[in-house]
Amino acid sequence: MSLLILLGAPLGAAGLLALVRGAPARAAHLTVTAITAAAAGAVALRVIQAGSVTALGGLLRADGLSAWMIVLIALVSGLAASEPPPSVRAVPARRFYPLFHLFVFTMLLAVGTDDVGLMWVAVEGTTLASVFLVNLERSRASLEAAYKYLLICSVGVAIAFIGTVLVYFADIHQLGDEAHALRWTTLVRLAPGLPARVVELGFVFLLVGYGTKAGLAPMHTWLPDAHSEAPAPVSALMSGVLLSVGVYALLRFKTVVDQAAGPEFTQRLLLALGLLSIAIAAAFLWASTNYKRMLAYSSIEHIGVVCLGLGFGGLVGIGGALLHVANHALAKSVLFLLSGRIRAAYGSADIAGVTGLLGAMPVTGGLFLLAMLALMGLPPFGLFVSEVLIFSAGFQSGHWAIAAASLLLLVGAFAGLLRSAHRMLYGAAAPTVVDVPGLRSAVPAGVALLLLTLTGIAWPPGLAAALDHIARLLGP
Amino acid sequence: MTAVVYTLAAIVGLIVGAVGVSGMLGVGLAWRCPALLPLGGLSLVLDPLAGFFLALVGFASVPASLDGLGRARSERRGRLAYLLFVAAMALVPLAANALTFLLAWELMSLASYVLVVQGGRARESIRAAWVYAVMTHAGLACLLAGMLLLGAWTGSFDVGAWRAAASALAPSARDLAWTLLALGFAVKAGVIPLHVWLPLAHPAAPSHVSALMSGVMIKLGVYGLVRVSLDWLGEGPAWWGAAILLAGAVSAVVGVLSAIVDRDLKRVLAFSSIENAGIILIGLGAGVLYQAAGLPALAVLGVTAALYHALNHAAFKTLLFLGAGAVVHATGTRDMDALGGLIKRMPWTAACFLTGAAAIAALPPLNGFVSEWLTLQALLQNLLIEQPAVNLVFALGIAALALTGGLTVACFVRAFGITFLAVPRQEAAARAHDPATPSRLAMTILALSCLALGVGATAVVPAIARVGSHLLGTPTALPLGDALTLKVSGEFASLSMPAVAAALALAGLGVLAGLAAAGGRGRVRLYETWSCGRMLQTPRMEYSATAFANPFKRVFDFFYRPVEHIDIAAHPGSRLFVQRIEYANPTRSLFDDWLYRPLLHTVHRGARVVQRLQSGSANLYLAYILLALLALLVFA
Amino acid sequence: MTTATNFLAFLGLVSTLLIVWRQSWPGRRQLFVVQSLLLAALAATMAVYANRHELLLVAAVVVLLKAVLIPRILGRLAAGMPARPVTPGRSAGMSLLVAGGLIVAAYVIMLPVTAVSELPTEGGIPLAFAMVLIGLFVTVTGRDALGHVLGFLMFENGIFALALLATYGLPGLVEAGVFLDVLVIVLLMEGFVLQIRREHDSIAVDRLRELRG
Amino acid sequence: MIADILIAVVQLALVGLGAPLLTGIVRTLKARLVGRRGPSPWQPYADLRKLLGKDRVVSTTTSWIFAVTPVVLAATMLASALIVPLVISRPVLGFAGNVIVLMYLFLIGTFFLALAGLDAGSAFGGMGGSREVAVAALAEPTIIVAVFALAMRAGTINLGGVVERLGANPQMALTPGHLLAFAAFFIVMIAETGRLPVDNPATHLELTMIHEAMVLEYSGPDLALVDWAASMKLFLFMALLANLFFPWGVPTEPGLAALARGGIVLAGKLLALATILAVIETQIAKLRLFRVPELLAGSFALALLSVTSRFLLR
Repeated sequence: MSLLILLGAPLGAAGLLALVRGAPARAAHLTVTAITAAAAGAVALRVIQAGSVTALGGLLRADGLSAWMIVLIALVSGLAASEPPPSVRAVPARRFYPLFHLFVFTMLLAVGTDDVGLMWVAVEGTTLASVFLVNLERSRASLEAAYKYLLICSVGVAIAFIGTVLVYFADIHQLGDEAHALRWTTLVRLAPGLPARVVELGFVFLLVGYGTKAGLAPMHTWLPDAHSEAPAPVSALMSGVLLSVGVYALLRFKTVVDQAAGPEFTQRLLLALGLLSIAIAAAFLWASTNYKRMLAYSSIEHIGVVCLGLGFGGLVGIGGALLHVANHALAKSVLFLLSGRIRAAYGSADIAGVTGLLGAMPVTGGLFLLAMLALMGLPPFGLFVSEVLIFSAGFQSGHWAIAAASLLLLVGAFAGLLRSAHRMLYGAAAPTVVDVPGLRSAVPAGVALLLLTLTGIAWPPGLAAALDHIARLLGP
Repeated sequence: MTAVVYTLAAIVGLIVGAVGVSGMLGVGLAWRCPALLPLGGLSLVLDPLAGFFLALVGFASVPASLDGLGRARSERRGRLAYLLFVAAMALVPLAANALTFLLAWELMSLASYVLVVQGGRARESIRAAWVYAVMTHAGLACLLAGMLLLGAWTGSFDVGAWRAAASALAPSARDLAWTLLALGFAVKAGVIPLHVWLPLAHPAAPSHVSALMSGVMIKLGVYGLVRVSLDWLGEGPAWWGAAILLAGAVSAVVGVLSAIVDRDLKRVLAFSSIENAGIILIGLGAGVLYQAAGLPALAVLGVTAALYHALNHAAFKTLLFLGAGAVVHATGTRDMDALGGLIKRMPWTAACFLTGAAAIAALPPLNGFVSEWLTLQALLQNLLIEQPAVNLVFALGIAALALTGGLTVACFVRAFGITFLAVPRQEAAARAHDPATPSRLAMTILALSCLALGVGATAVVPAIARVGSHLLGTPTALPLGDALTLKVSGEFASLSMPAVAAALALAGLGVLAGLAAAGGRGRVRLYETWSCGRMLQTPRMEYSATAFANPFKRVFDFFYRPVEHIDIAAHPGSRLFVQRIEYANPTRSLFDDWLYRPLLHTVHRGARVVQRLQSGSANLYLAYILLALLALLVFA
Repeated sequence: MTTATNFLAFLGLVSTLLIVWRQSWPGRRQLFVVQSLLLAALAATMAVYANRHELLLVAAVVVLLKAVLIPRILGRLAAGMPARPVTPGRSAGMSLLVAGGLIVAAYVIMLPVTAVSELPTEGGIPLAFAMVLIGLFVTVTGRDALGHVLGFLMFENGIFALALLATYGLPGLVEAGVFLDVLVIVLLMEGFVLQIRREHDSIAVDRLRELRG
Repeated sequence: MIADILIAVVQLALVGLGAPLLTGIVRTLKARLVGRRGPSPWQPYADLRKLLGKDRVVSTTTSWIFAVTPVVLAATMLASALIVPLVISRPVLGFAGNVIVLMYLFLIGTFFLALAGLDAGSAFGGMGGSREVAVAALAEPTIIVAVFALAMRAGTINLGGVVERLGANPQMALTPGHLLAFAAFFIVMIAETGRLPVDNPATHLELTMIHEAMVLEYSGPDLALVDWAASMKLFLFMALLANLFFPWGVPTEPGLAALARGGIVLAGKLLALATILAVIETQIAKLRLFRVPELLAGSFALALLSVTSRFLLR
């Protein structure tokens, strides 16, 4: 039931909000976001109690991993909704609200279904729902970004479809025909008997396909454009959770492939792409010119780190990767929201166009600094701990060279990020720049940072057990 | 508010110091909380070595906080970061597993980074903060790799488990772990050539923070080196000790050579911190070498000398930074060539700074001398190891230590003399005044402790030696003479600071009395400086800091590689009439030119090449996907 | 059945190669319609032989969507465009060579699938996959937004053929999602192409290279 | 106890009163060697007496550093006099320190003198201070390495211990390593006490002087103290050289006869060293300032050779 509400609320809202406009729309927007968040909480509670929740005859199913993602999506969408919608000349909020909720719906559907075919449809749906949001400004740049986003992600996700088809092929080949052949639960049950080579082949397609969505290099090329041109709340959602939805999809299949063909195969691929992503992102972060693009590249870097965690494997590696997904979602969404404010105040997304942030916008600048520190993996924020976990898994599993190389690259990325942050934060600002008034605007970001601090120095009770549980779900 | 924070910091310092001293005396504490974090959670253990470094933190942070209190009214930025800094430094020695250690370590770095960044918000302090943060992060990466490797090999992230399992590890594994960890700690300790951040970051921070960074934080790098070389990884091979000793020797000499030519007062102090870290490492290296050679008594001596010098350096470097802070605060400049004559305007600061300078120059009967003497005693007995290669390493250490000692005297004659003596070179220096009472109190405490640590060495050194004995697991305490005399290795060498101090005092009184008796206290005529009959003395005629350093630039020009810029503007009418001459003789950093700049250049070029990937062409992007697909299909 | 499906798949591949070869836009669009019809025929054939009647519905949808609706949208998009590239185009020889290479690659890559498969349709699987790769290749080399769209549609057709041959079609819900997907993508593309033409007076993709680095 | 006080008094008197004589003797010898009659060896006493009777002229620029420096200088030398084995191997404060302490006591003097040079604010003072500390710094490695060489042979670096150990085996003093260390130390002594070829105590040529440039502003009793301290430094250095490297005939037990014997032996050795010094000073011209480091580097090489010869030829 809670699962149905969870999916129904945003879907219904998308329809409803297409009709309503003005102040009621904003109220409805916030209400629906709150309902979604509450439903997410309820789902998570049920999952903790019962292990999994199902609806619609098993078509919708949430287990620990789904619940983790659902809570994350709800959190980040709450954060994004707390930010006032972008007021752009050509596009009224009328377009923004429904698409926003449609976008959230598709992401929730992707992580809340048991059917990998439906999951594919939902992932494709996230592209379609968000591509318009990217082009909300209807400027030349946002048009170009949206075009590339649509083209590249469609191609990529279509490749993932080939992978799905191949897995399905292996599945029905094994099983004969069955109604639930594309159900993940069925796949996992049958996995040990699937033909290894076919499943491996399928995984390559899935990796390239969903990797495109997750922003793994070299399929990441749409990401900096789309993330930087989208309005801040959308960027927050895209960078914060959309990428993780791609990773989620990969994870589901990884479990199947691991059981069919042994874990080395997927681990090798994930490590290769993870390392490549970190390397490429580090090179771009070394000398960024646009801060939203910088944040986007940093997302690539962190998704790379997550992939490393999955590739290193083991309970620690997978648990660390999951935690990293969550930590990154919080830090990155806060940063994108703040960058929206900065862009509004300075009128420029160029790093060179922003100086003296800390002096001119003390609240925004201070939060930006803290969130950047969190993003760079400094304590007391959670990314530090999750990175330590991931690398610990790396050394544990004997992948020294990869762990060492990525550590080195992370130092390079750190240097670049910090230099850019310094350029923005210090110096003298134009007198026209003023901060968003009131401390209330700092509350959502403050809460997110507080959560990050919790995962960084004092884990809430149950977190360790939850991560362990999810990692066991996925592990062999 | 600000005052409250600094008072709180001082109280924290007192508590930390008390806990530390009780730890040195053998009180052991352990606190674990595995529920808080993964990989074993938080784990704190107090043992004598941790106690010593805690005491060090407490000892330096009390006066530094007092100084902060003295400036609470004018300087409010960064007070919370300061509190965090002190607290994190106190956590580092206590941390007993990898994650706790890394957390505390990185919090300490983060807090100090924030303090550096807020020090001036000027361009240079931002740049300094960047270099600092990046170097620290690189160091952290090394530490992380080393600790996680150890964790992987021993199956635990607890240092106790490392200790137990270390001897069973393969030698190459231990060497790798040691190298990584030592590199990470060496960054913090400011070991050449990983020191580049130090002369940038220390001056940029507010002075009470620089005092703690130089006085305590780099010691925590030393702490890590002690742990990793003698404790966590068990007994190491000789090359660890040799590496530490040589690194220390190079750091000491290069540090002081850099200090001696710099015009920025705080940079001079920062470079001198590198030098002193080097001296500490020379002692530590000797200890490790002796331990490897199976001479535990001498090993304890080396470690004791190192720890004692760490303590002493904390005393005088904190003092000097506070003094420099008072100068900078009063004059608004750190350039020594703009200062001068402060001794008459800031008598209190001058007296305290002079004490610190004399102590760091190792003049008896102050503390710096005793620890350098102790270090030398540890080095001089190396013939007991019968390996010419090791002896040669020791000989180099001895020579480096001696050269350093001499150059330090020169360096601090220059620092004190140019800054405080003669007449002000610029207007700002002429209007200077002593700082507020809390700051004066802080400096006085430190100056007195420099004296007390020197004259009272016979009380302090045995206590530190007990820490060393406990660390190395030697059963009996090292015999170190009686309350009056420090005796090293039986009859090898002895030193009685009280006697020397008394003799000096009595001799001084005797000379005065003799003068009075000889009726020599004749009339005093005040007049302007004679200077071989030169007329009209102006500040422009004073010897400048640059000039003072000139002999060293000449002698060590292979190191400094100075360049000369002369800019003469002649009168338009005749070139014989010179209107203005500008002369600069800057030195060039070997490490910037040959290590860091090429490195940055390479990284930059590499990044440029990679950045061409994002060319904007959608077709190309699609091609990447196609190629990635084909490549993965072929290779997988 | 094997003969029929293999033959149809082969024809599909031939149509793909012809699209690669042709330069004129209306011709390529016609070829795309032919290809879509071939796929519909394939689905129908399989529906008959394998006794899978829901595939008839699928065939009907394909005809409606890909042979009628989408070509019409493509026609709207190309309105006002010259039928052939204004500048003399690259020779298609190179492209055809690459396409040939991709066919070989497709056979190699699909080896594990054909190895375990006992389906009567297995002979067509590599051909369908070659259609996929060549479609992707056409997308990669597309010189304007239309080229991208067409390439993507060919690619999509290839995947459809592959799914059909390897698994006799996916469950209805997924299949419906896929069709909806293609339609929405094409519609969105239409919106973008119109907007691009407004902004840039051209739909050549080299205009869309402002975001870089 | 009484013996200790007696020894202390004898040593203090020997250094305090004998130092000017030694300086005078070196001067006289030098004069004789170049064929002049020269002043009487007692001339330094007359100079000191004259200076003590004069007024001080003190620059208004200076601070208390300038005022205390002469006292500090004299005090460090007197304190050193209680440590150096002159007429007996273990003087009163022999336990309190060793060569290293002595060297650093001398450095106190250098430190303050250089500061005093800067204090007056004249270019010469700074120049002298700068050069003096440079020479002192470069001499330091030689000293310590030479001490190391000694310690290797004697097994201790306590002065008394070295003297007794080497005194017991007189032939040890003639091994090549030992002589090398002696040569190194001798060069250091020349540099530290400001003798030719490093510095010329007899001139005030502005651009080359080192020690004299620092004390340029001193006058009257202050100058007397500074000069006295300088001669004490020379005395102590030479006595140290004599008794440390050639500890023949240095008594180990106190007693009037022993002290007298020690005094006579010391006088003989000092005379010999003074002659060597005088010969050197008349034979060698002053080095260019920036070639002094080469000389010191040479002495360092000698000291290092002395050390390595030991553990390589073990």
